Amino acid sequence: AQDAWFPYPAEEVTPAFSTDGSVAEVTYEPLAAAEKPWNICVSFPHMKDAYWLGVDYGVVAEAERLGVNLNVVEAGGYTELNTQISQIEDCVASGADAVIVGAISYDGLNNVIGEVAGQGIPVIDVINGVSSSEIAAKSLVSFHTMGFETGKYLAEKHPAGSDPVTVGWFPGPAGAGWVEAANTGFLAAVEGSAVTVLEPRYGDTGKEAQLKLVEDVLQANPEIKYIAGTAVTAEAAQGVIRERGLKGEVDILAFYMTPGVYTGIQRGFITGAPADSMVIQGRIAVDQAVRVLEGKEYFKHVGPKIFVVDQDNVKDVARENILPPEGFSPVFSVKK
Amino acid sequence: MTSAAATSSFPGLIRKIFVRVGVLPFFLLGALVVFTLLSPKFLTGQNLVNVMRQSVYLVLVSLGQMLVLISGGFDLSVGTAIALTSVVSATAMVFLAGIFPDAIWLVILLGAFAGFAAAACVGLLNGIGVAYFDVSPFIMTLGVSSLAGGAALFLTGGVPVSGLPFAFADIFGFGRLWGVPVPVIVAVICIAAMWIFMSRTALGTQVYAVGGNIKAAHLSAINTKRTLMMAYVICALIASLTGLLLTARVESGEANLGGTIALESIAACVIAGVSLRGGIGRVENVVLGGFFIVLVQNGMNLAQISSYMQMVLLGALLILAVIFDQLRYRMIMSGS
Amino acid sequence: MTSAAATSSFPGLIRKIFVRVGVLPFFLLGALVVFTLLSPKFLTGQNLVNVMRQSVYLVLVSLGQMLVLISGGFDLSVGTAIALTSVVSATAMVFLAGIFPDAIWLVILLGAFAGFAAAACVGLLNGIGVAYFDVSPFIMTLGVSSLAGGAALFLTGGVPVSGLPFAFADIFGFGRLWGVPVPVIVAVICIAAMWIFMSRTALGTQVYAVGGNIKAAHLSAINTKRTLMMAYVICALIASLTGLLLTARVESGEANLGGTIALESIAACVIAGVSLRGGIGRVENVVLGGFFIVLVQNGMNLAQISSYMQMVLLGALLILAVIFDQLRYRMIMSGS
Amino acid sequence: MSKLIETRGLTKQYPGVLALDHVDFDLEPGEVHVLFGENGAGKSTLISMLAGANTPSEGTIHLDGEKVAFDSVGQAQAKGIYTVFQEFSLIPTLTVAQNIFLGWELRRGPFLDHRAMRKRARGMLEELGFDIDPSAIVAHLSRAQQQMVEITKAFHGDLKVLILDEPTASLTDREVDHLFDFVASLKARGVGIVYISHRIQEFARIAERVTVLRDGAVIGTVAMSDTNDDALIEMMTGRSFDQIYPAIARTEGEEILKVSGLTAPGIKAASFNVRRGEVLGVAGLVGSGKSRLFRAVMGLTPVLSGTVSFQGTDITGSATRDIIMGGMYYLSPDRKAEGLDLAKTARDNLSVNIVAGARNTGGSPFIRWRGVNTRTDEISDHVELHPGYRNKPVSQLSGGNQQKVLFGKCFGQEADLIIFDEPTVGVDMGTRAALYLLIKQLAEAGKAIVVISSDLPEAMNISHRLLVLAHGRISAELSGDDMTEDQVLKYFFDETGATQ
Ligand SMILES: Nc1ncnc2c1ncn2[C@@H]1O[C@H](COP(=O)(O)OP(=O)(O)OP(=O)(O)O)[C@@H](O)[C@H]1O
Ligand SMILES: Nc1ncnc2c1ncn2[C@@H]1O[C@H](COP(=O)(O)OP(=O)(O)OP(=O)(O)O)[C@@H](O)[C@H]1O
Ligand SMILES: [Mg+2]
Ligand SMILES: [Mg+2]
Repeated sequence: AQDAWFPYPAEEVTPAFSTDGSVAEVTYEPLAAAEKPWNICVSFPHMKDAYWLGVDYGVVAEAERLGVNLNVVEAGGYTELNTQISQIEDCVASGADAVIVGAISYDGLNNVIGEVAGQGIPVIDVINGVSSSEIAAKSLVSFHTMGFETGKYLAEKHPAGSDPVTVGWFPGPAGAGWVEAANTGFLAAVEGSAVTVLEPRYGDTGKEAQLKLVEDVLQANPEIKYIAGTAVTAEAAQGVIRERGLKGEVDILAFYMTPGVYTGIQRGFITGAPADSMVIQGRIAVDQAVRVLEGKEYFKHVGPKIFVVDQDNVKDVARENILPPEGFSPVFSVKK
Repeated sequence: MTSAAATSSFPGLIRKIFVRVGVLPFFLLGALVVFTLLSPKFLTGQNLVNVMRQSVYLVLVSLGQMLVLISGGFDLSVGTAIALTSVVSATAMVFLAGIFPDAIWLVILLGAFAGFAAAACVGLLNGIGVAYFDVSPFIMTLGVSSLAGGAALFLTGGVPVSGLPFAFADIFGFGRLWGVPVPVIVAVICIAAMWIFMSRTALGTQVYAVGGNIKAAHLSAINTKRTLMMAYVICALIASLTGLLLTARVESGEANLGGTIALESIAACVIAGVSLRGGIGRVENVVLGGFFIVLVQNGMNLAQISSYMQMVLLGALLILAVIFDQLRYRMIMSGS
Repeated sequence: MTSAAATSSFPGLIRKIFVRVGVLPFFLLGALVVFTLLSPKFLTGQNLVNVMRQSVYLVLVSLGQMLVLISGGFDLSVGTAIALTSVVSATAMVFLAGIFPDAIWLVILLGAFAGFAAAACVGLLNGIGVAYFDVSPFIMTLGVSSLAGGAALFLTGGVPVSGLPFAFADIFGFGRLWGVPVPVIVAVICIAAMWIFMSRTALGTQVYAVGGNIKAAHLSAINTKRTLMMAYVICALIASLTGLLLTARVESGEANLGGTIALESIAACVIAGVSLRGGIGRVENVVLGGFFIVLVQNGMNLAQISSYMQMVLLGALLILAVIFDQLRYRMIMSGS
Repeated sequence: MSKLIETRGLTKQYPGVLALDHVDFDLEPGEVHVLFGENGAGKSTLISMLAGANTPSEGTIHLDGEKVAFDSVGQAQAKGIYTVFQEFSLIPTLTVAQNIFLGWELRRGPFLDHRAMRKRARGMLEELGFDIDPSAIVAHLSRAQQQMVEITKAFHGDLKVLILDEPTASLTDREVDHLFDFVASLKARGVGIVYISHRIQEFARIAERVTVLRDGAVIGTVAMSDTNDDALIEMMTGRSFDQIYPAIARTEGEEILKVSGLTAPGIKAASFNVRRGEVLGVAGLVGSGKSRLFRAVMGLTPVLSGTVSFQGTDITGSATRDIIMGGMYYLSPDRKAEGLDLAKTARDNLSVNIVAGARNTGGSPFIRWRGVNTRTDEISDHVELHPGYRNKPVSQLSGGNQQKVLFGKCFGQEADLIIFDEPTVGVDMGTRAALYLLIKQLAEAGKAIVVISSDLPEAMNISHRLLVLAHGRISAELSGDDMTEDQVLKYFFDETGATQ
């Protein structure tokens, strides 16, 4: 059952690679197996949290299913753009047939992607998105959309006219592309509703950093009704809320999904979070890579359908599609 | 060297106090006033308790850092010691909780020991390298921190270790004794112990001596190697204790706790007048130093100062603090 | 003190070489052999050029860092100087390109100058603080780096600056001259200049003298303040140059370039035998040191070593390198 | 078995240097046994092994007839052997009291008893006649004062053997007298004392026996009663000296330095002048302000009032660097703290003044090292620094040789007025004679020379005029026939300064 993730509800963007293209509902069907064991290289910003672990699980599982070789490298953090470039170059040097990139920077990789693509090596853009036009395919849902979905969830609960609510907003580390995207998305969604958002509190996605931010914001604005932000923020906030006996008065939202958030929702501490099925994004990316290499036709720009997980539907969602399985520890290479 | 001009402007009394107790008290006072004006929420009992609790972690680590700095060294691996403690103790507790589900206290105790043991190894490594192989403390602790950090990530694959005994988090994370948060109590005890150690025991004096001039200390029949060892091990153990408190605080074992605390703790020490050349430093000032940094961060958060601006201000403050400290030093030298 | 036992095992010749040139060449050789065995792709012309280009950035920054270290200081703000240069020059170029769309070279030149100017300010701040206010270099550069980092984020609001002139990226990022990557050429020139400066000019000698014993230098009619100033400014300018090359490489102005390069560059210097106490260090060794670190990273990527393992190995290597350097030092002392 | 300490074939091999060559040495209870020899002869090396600070390459040490092998100072102290080290064993960042009790702190219960330690420390300092505040930070003391602390530190109850390595190098007669009284009382208690000094005139006062070292080997051991200075010097150097103080011809040149009413930290209303072609001596007790007076002149400490004019131009309160470039050079008394870069070679240290010393950097921006090296060699020859030492890290040179390097630095700068502050601290007879000759040459070549010295004979014998300081003011300016020992001493203790 573990492998039967497809068919999976997805959304295709046309024209491909456009930021404001039209979105069409599709169902994604991957190949049964690869023709030959291609060497695929995957570059991640880092492998320090459950989110990228999920993507890792996705690419690894799919590689095993399709029967291709996989090598995963990670740059060590969102400040390591230069390292990521070097690692991608090293991937190519070590003979990769295709490269899957979870980009640290939206523009910063265009150059190296151009170089790699120039050598006839397809580059697949996963999760974070890049502005380069020379990539072969995108498997992602924009964090803009994630932020937007989160905001929409609130806006629908508190439409214009209903009594106003204040939201503490913690988008994540300043300067990271995905953070800015989610930030704009979220703010756009609550625009015009009864929701007022406080000054965004940027901060490292380390738990103690987020913890401090949450505490201070609660201190400064006791009137807060919601805490929305990164998954780490949500995980950290649970304790504070419980400590201060605010459970029920202050609700928590995350704009992406992690195991911590998932259990938080199950235990009723966290109201909800949109699931971008990062596992599936990873799987699709690998499948796309193989299709490109084998000249089969494929969706150029596609991503799993986003849906918000909350108390009501948490029991019916297939966990292995939106999160890494319990006890999965990162795999850096798959050899056939 | 000294500039009588620069000093004569102060009215005598202020100046006396300034020369005696240093610049930090003034800065603290200033910070209190400014932030009280900027945010009504700042000077509330609740928030001050809040700041106290937040500052515990930096203050504790700074105490250990101070010890190493005074011994003429440097410890960049405190952050890693925290992370390692967190994952090791958490893993141990979760594992043990499975075996003795009803001996919670035993579980917590053993888990804590596991964490201390792991951190002690880090300290021992540092100590051996610095004391017996004369490796530059900078490179030694940097290397060890990269080494141990890798190990910590191995253990967890970046996924937080959740499912700790509730009692642990409830008591050491959020618990209170006579209305005082438990972490604060722990910190106070450590501070007192450290103060006695540094100023009332021969071992403490030896640390100062080794840092002041290691050759002379050797000629004065001091076991310099053992003293250095001790400094690094104690530092690691204090960091480990901090790691436990943080783990309880965030209710999970995290491999990326304490990311920036190494630099922060050194900063706290230096603005508190600890010399990076070794031999000079006082416990009470270091406590103030750590507290000051956290207080300012908290105040700026409450005053809704944008995160970017906060970086700028914090940087400027650090520099100012040290510049004033220099002026003070010159006053003392010029014998006023 | 010295352990004849530890040394007698080496055959005489090797030992002589070891004592003369130090441990790095051996480590490089070892790395080459090991990685060649581990990965057939490693010892290919393409990959070596690849490594060269990748190492340029660390090597350059290390040169500047060396200057400051020799002067008895410390520069933690090189990373920020890089980031600041990147956003300032990028912003300037984009802006100017709008005004003089067809004077691309002018645009690039002015943009570069803007970047240099910004970095120069960082260097001046550091220099003034250290030289004229006797602020500890550690805290001064740490403060400045936080300050300038905030400013850089301000400028861009965290969003990368894109739309640079193509010529800029094409030439300085990925261009080649006589088959040699332009960045490499730039680096070679800098290295040569630095070598001459340190070993053939009075200013260079003054830097050594100030780092060796600043009071003695003062009594030898050396303008210690000016010398320190110079060291920090030059360091910042070299970092700035690196920032430009990186900006060209990533084709956009990024506020979080060079996150960890400060520590890395210090590490490169220390394993190259630069003393953190000041006064000692050689250009040629520092170049080897930087190159070595990058080479190992590249080799490990090609050998597909899991990135957690990489952290562990790199840490161990750093320590080993310095331990061997100590053994060497003792051999010299024991007169062999 | 009446021998307290006995060494057999003690040998120490350093890289390229045989510092000690099969030395047989013995010490009897209640005697003062002097080690005498040129700089680098191996005196400190020998005692460092008795003290446990250093381990022999060959040979054995016997204490009360039983063989001992110390691998730490602690072990030696446990056997009652305490040492006053030539290069000091003080922690600059700690207080005097903390330094004195380092390693044997007084406790009340489990905790340190700081008050008691300060009290005891004050007692010990007074007993030795050193007036130093026990709670002062050592780094703020002058070298002489640090010397006193180092001495005090060595006096423990269980003292059995006391080793003194050049304890009087920067002390004045007053402190020396106190020290010798104390040494006498120790002798009476049967303590054995190894004494190292270059001040030969001291030996007759305290020593029973003298062992002369040359190039690490024992030349001979003689009883003080049946030898004399000349004989000892001849043993030490292999040649004989008639007179180590040269007669310096006095050519009254024009006034080059004029100081009037100078008041500065520790200095009250000092007025004097220096002329080309003359040597001005400056004498005074420790702490009398000898150094501080000229530190103020050099702009190292602020001038509170008064004027300093050099070669006609007023340089009051201008930057040290400009003063040096103007042609005045100050030779620091403290070679470790502000004299030398110990990690570098002697050559590097000398080059700094030639290359970087701004005066010589005119013209091409590039250094021609060949030229610089020949210059450093010339200077090294001048100061008789053995070629073997020139490319060694200064930290590996013997104390006296380090002093020679320091002395050499002033030849890098082309100075017109050179201020030597304690120029011959720890320098052996032969070398001192050579250094005095250099001073003679400089003076007779029309340069102006100031010699600050705690060594009264030196101050009197090589100077044409002598300033005597007491309590930070100039208590007398003597010249010609008034420059007699008791005259000077009278003004040493001149109390007028103290009374206001
Ligand atoms: N750590 C060392 N490494 C190498 N050589 C050394 C070291 N210490 C001393 N030496 C050498 O050993 C020899 C003896 O030095 P030592 O200090 O014993 O001379 P000394 O008799 O004390 O001279 P001085 O009267 O100047 O103090 C000298 O040649 C010196 O250069
Ligand atoms: N290099 C120095 N640094 C700091 N203080 C100094 C220095 N030299 C002298 N002093 C101060 O001067 C006092 C005694 O030294 P000073 O030079 O004033 O008189 P002096 O007669 O030269 O005594 P000494 O023989 O100790 O040099 C000491 O108390 C010390 O505080
Ligand atoms: Mg000696
Ligand atoms: Mg003096």
